Amino acid sequence: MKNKILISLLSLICFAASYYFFSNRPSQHEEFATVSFSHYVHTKEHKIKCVNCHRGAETQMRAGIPNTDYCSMCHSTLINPSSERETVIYQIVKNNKTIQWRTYYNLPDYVYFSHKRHVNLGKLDCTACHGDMSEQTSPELKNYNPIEMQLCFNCHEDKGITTDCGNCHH
Amino acid sequence: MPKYGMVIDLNKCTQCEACITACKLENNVQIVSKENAALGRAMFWMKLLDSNFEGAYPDIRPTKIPMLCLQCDEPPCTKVCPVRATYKRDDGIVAQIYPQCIGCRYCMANCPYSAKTFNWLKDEQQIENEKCYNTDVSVRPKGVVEKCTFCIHRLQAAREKAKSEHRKLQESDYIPACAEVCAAHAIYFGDLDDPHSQVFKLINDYRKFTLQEELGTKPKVYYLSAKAE
Amino acid sequence: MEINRRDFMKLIGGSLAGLALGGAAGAMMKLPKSMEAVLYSGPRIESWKLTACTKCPGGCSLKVRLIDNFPIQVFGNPLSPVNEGGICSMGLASVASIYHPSRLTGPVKNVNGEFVPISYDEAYKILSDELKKIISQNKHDDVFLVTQTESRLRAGMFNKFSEEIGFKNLILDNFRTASSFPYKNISVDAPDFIDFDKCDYLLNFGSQMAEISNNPLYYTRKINEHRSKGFKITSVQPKLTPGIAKSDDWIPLLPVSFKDFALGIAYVLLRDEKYDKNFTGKYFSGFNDFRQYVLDNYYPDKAQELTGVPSDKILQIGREFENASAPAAYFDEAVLYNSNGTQNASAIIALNALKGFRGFGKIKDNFFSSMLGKDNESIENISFAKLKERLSGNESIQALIISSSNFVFNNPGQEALKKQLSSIPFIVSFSSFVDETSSFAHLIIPDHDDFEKIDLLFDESMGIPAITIRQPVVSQFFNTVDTGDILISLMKDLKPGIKIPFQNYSDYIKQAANKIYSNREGILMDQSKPTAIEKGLRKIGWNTEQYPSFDDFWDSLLEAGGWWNPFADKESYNPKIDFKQIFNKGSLLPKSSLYSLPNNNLRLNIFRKNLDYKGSMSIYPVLVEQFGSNWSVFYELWAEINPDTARKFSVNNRSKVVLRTNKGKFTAILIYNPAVMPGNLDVPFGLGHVDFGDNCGVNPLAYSDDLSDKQTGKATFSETLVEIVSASPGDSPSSAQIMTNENKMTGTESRSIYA
Amino acid sequence: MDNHQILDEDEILFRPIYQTGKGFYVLAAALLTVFMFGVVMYIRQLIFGLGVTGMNEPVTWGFYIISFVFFIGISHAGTLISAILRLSKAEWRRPITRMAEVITGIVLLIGGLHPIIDLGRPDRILNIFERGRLQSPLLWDLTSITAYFTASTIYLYLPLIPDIALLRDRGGRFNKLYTILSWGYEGTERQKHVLERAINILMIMVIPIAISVHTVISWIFSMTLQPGWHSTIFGPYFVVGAIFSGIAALIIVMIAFRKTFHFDDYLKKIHFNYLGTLLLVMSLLWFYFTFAEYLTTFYGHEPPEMRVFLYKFTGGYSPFFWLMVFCNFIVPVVFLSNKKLKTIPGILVASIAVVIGMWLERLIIVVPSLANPRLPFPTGIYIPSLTEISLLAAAIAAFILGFMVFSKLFPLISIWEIKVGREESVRIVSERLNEYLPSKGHIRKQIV
Amino acid sequence: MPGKIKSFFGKLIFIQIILLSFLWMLAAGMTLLLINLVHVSYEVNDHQSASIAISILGIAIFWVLAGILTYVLFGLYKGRKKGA
Repeated sequence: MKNKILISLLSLICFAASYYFFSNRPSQHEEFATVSFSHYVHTKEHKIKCVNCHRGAETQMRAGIPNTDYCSMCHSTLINPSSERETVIYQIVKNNKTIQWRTYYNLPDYVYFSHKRHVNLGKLDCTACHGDMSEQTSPELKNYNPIEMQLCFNCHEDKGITTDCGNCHH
Repeated sequence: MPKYGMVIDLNKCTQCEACITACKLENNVQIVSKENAALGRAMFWMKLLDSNFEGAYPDIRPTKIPMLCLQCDEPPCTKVCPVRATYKRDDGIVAQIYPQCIGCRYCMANCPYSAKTFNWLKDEQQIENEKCYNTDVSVRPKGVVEKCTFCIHRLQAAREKAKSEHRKLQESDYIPACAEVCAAHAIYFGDLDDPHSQVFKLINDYRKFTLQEELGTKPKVYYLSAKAE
Repeated sequence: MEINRRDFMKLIGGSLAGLALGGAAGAMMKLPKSMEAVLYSGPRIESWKLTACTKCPGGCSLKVRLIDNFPIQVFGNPLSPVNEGGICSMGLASVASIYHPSRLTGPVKNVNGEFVPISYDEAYKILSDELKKIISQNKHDDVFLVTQTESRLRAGMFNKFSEEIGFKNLILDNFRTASSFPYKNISVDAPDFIDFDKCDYLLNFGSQMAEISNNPLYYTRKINEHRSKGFKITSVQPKLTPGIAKSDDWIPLLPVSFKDFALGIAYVLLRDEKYDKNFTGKYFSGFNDFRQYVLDNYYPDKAQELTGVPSDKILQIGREFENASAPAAYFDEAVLYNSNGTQNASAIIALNALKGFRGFGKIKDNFFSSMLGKDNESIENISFAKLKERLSGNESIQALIISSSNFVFNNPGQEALKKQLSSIPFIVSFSSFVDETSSFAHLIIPDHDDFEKIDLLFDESMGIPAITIRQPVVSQFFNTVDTGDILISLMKDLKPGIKIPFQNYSDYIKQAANKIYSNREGILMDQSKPTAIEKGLRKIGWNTEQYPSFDDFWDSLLEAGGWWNPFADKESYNPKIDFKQIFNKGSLLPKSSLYSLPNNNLRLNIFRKNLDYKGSMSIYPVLVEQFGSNWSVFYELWAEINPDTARKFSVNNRSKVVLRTNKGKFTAILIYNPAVMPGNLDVPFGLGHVDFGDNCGVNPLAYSDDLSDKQTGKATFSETLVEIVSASPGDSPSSAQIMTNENKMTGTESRSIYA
Repeated sequence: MDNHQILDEDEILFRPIYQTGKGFYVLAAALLTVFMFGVVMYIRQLIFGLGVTGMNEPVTWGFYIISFVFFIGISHAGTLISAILRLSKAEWRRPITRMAEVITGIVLLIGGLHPIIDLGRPDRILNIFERGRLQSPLLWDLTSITAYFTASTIYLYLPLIPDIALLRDRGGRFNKLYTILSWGYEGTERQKHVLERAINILMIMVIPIAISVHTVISWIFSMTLQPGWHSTIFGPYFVVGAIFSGIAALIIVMIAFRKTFHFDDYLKKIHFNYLGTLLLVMSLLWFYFTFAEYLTTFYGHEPPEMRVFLYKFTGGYSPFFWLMVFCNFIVPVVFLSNKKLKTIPGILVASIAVVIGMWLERLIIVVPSLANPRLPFPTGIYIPSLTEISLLAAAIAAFILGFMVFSKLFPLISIWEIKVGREESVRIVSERLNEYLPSKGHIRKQIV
Repeated sequence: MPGKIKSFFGKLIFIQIILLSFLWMLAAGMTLLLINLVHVSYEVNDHQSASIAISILGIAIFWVLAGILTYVLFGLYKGRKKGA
């Protein structure tokens, strides 16, 4: 009797544990960025707006991450050869390699989240969910500002927006 | 609040089964392996009700009915769900929340139309289709119940579109995949409460009937059919 | 109960194997790494593109949904007059083929049974050298080309090629030409379309208009329209397919005796003197002989004896036909699926002649033929008959050039065909897959996927010229080459100094489009149907679209997805017909062998489901799964049988039966279907691919006798005899008995649902 | 075992606790392997999903739900029976009650686990606590089964206290455990009184709970619209079936222990006779309910109902159905209504037949209704997989194991009740009789 | 053997209280669960009456059960031989 309960409990626990473990990890397609990207330099020093690079944010479901072709707009020429970061990206642009960006924010696919809806129609500020990335000088190793369902709920309830499950989960 | 419903004109339907394919592809419904299909685990959100026949040979006609979740107004399935994974929305759509479902399959047992399907095994989707998943719909994990939701993700998109164009949601904005692809234009979709909508007119048609009216589930999917004299 | 424990244990193993296989397939599907990355973690930017479907000649206009420039979904274009937003299963599924794991990613060469990848240049060199050799030996007649006609421009390109080089034998493996063949056969040009505006009675001989025809979606709508106007449709068909079920009258009849039925109807017209006298007077030479012949041989009782259709039914149909003001007796290649196919066609043509073809029409000054340069309908159309004949005869065939045709799969007598093919010294195929036919090829230069090609599709069947343009919605994935370009460069190489007015295939298409531009009529498919007023204005010559140059016309054509001319005029169709010519081929003696069935034998009637169009379904898993879904039969062949017949053979519903024909044994799941002709065993065509796709089920054509129409070489679908060797128990009678009073259970017994 | 030289008159009841034969270990090992195999199969199911079972569409419920209903049914053996017997002051109950109650305890645990095994996503079980719906019969079950389990455990524990005290006083192994559990019971008047009172309250309370439990389980089915399930008499029908199978199980257990531990002196023929009669009555009652259930269906002749009906009577499931009738009705009646056959082996045969029959009944209730959907989809097929079968085996093994463990810790027959019975019941009963028998003098008066 | 008990006594009562508290925890837990569920049903207003009815029943049963056991155990505790 005892060991039955024990084992069934144990297996359950293991299962749940592994489930949560994996569900919080980014999927195997993302790897570490080959360039150590600095949000600080881009947003603070060069005054580039978030949506300039994350173009989808206002018009699409996903904000999206620009790829080599987009970087090439600025980095096609090497302005400051001394900066090794810049040389790295310059090399990448020149050889037209694709950058394997590491995405922090992986919503599970059963969550419907449209950036357009929130940024464009809802007039939300990026920092509301993503925190202030502009201070980041090098890529984080984990979600800068972990997003839980509660986060959505708080905002939705405050603003009196529907909290119907079916609207976000399909 | 609208009350979405569907009308299928069986006199027009040529049973070309395009709606079935469209549904499967639109919603990333699993394509099960041969072995599972043989066990009766094929997954169809929309299917043709197996043949009944009418009249005597050679004046016999098959009466096949395209069946999807009838989105009952008195859904039996939602009554029994222990975790609120399935429930009726204010707009009448019976939603199914996959991350919430614990897979007890009680709702399936209580669905008189056997409209629900269950993910029995690990995802065995074919590679060809994996590459062209519909990105708006999640691929259900194993062990959860799933069903037709009137392409609820399309409603979401339509609302977004309407909002960004600063106008109200129009009838033409939101239409499920099956209705969109129907070549015979036999599937009508719209707001049953809106007296101007086409479906409203059609459900007052004398040819109207619903499946198993006697159960009092009040399906929101109506059928039109009459002898063609 | 069909499943036993062993099957069940297989499930577990099978599912594991399935998973493993999935992985393997992933390895085979080698998208470039960058593409993969985008596919899985791209910004998901959505975009829509318009293109056209090449799965059938109808040319539906498609809306393709792309995410990060990967096509993921296909829908119908609501503005297109062809499909008006509708789309068929095949079209919906078609997007998957571009990602198919077993798709060829580049030219391959057959090195003793193994296909080894080679560079395009090498492949091209092999091809051109072979052809050069043949030409130098002056064996033009020993080269056969097989191609499709969904895209008639493509066929036209082949036609041009074969003419320039001097190859005589071009086979068009498609029923569009086959159905016009009988007309050509009696040197009459075929009608363009059924004039649904005039036509008030449609007598349909064996054509699954709404399912398998040269414009299914158009016909689907028109049939509903026609019936809603209160006009009748009578279908003469061996099988009550869902599409046929829409018609008011169904005459179950085997293609073999279509002719007799048609002439039986003709008899009624002639006797009632209700035929179009001035037409017959003007255009029907030898009419009196015909009249005499029919009156002598086809009085209703005789017709009943020949066809098995009760004479009063024949009279009824005859009366309906003769009293209609503009009846149309329609047929397509389906009537050719038997050994006296052309006779059927001729008889039906004659029947139409009696009413002066009033139901039909032709497009006035139709410039499609001019687009093709030379009308490819008038290619001296070689049929499979000739190829088979040549193959079976000891005359040698030097080379076989196959483009998008899998004729080994969709022809009977496959063993023989395969044996003979393997004897041909050089076969080149342009197929994207190693299918039943191309597996015999020595060289495969894969063509683009449909979504990477450019093409122009048009079809007269609507009565108004409509052109949809197939444009590449995605840059080509792999090292594939458009067949058209290959042909052009071949022409240049094989015939030095030849003058070709175009550089490559897209150029060729542009020139065709130029014809539209130059005739300056019609509108683009980016606007809704013109109103009556607009039409009126047009008639006066008021025209909105004025394009400064062809190029911006071309651009707007590309983004509109097509062009059509709602203002085109029709003209009535009065061909000259000669009795001698009609019936000169073959004897007229009716063959009614099929009605004396040897006992414990059944007729193997092979029918085609709308999902499957010439057996190319198997690369689309979703279709393969769906194929038998409404009988709840999955990945397996089923055989429909009339319950009464079944009881005679004492076989139960849903039992697994072993069937035997002269060609061998195969198994199927038996399904009770009261709408099947007694004595028939209806089996679907489409499953049973062995070389590619998910190989499951059985291809019944592999087991049918190799009879075919002597002139078209079209396969016989209904003259094979089959017998049931053994049967598993299947459903217990009680549940079968329950199944019979099912319609009580749908809760709809109160009203009759007569779809 | 040096420290209990004074041999108790009921020494034989203590023996199983102190003496363990070789057979015990062999059996335990065998059962453990079966059990572990089941566990492995379950873990496999967790990995591959419910596809490894034989369930499909439309037969979405299979062995798991069947065993769930079955085991919960068995659980009625205990508490209900012992409560009823206690209530009716049946003196012959004394050696029986304990085993009955133990059955309940163990079987409830096993049965209660089955719905979790049946879940497609056991990892999400917590959703029930977060956003459960009390309107769902499944939650009614959760509540009532927990309640029943608590109640019956207490109801098992309270009468156990005096025995534990005895064990404690004997010393020996587990003494600490006994000391804790005996809760300082020393058999003083006050303690006796308190115990009596608590037991009396409980036995009143347990009966409605027990009945509610199985009614609720029947409602899982009868609340749906499925033909063959949507029936009003399902509640009582299930309860009767439960008690029926319960008694059978009890008899089997009693006979088993009588054989192994030589309790012949305590479990006499008479006990089996009484229980046998009870079983016979229940069998008749069960038949009555079955008859009523199916007659109404047949007479109503509603097509969907009839499809199920015929599927059971003549269709795919007819063999099981008729076997069920044979096991549940014919065998018991034949063996129990006939003096010659109503021997202990005879009763054993009958009980085993009944247990099998009742399992079949659950099968007959669950599967055919699902296999024949209302709409004319083809009839479903259900063939249990190795997983399901091995899990059923594991459940049974667990049941036996549980008993073996218990027999090593506590006496299987309530010793103090026996003692009390020996000392007092004769007097009590005679007093009771005198209460309601007319006195002699009374009669004489009338004559005069 | 009173001596044994005495030696044990300190620990004993402690452990016994713990045992008892388990049951109370169960009762409390059930109560909390049911109340929570009722609360949720109010949130999404979904047949509150039903939930309440059921929860009342459930809660009552568990408290009574806990009560009984407590009564017994303390009864026994009180009823021990005085002399020991």
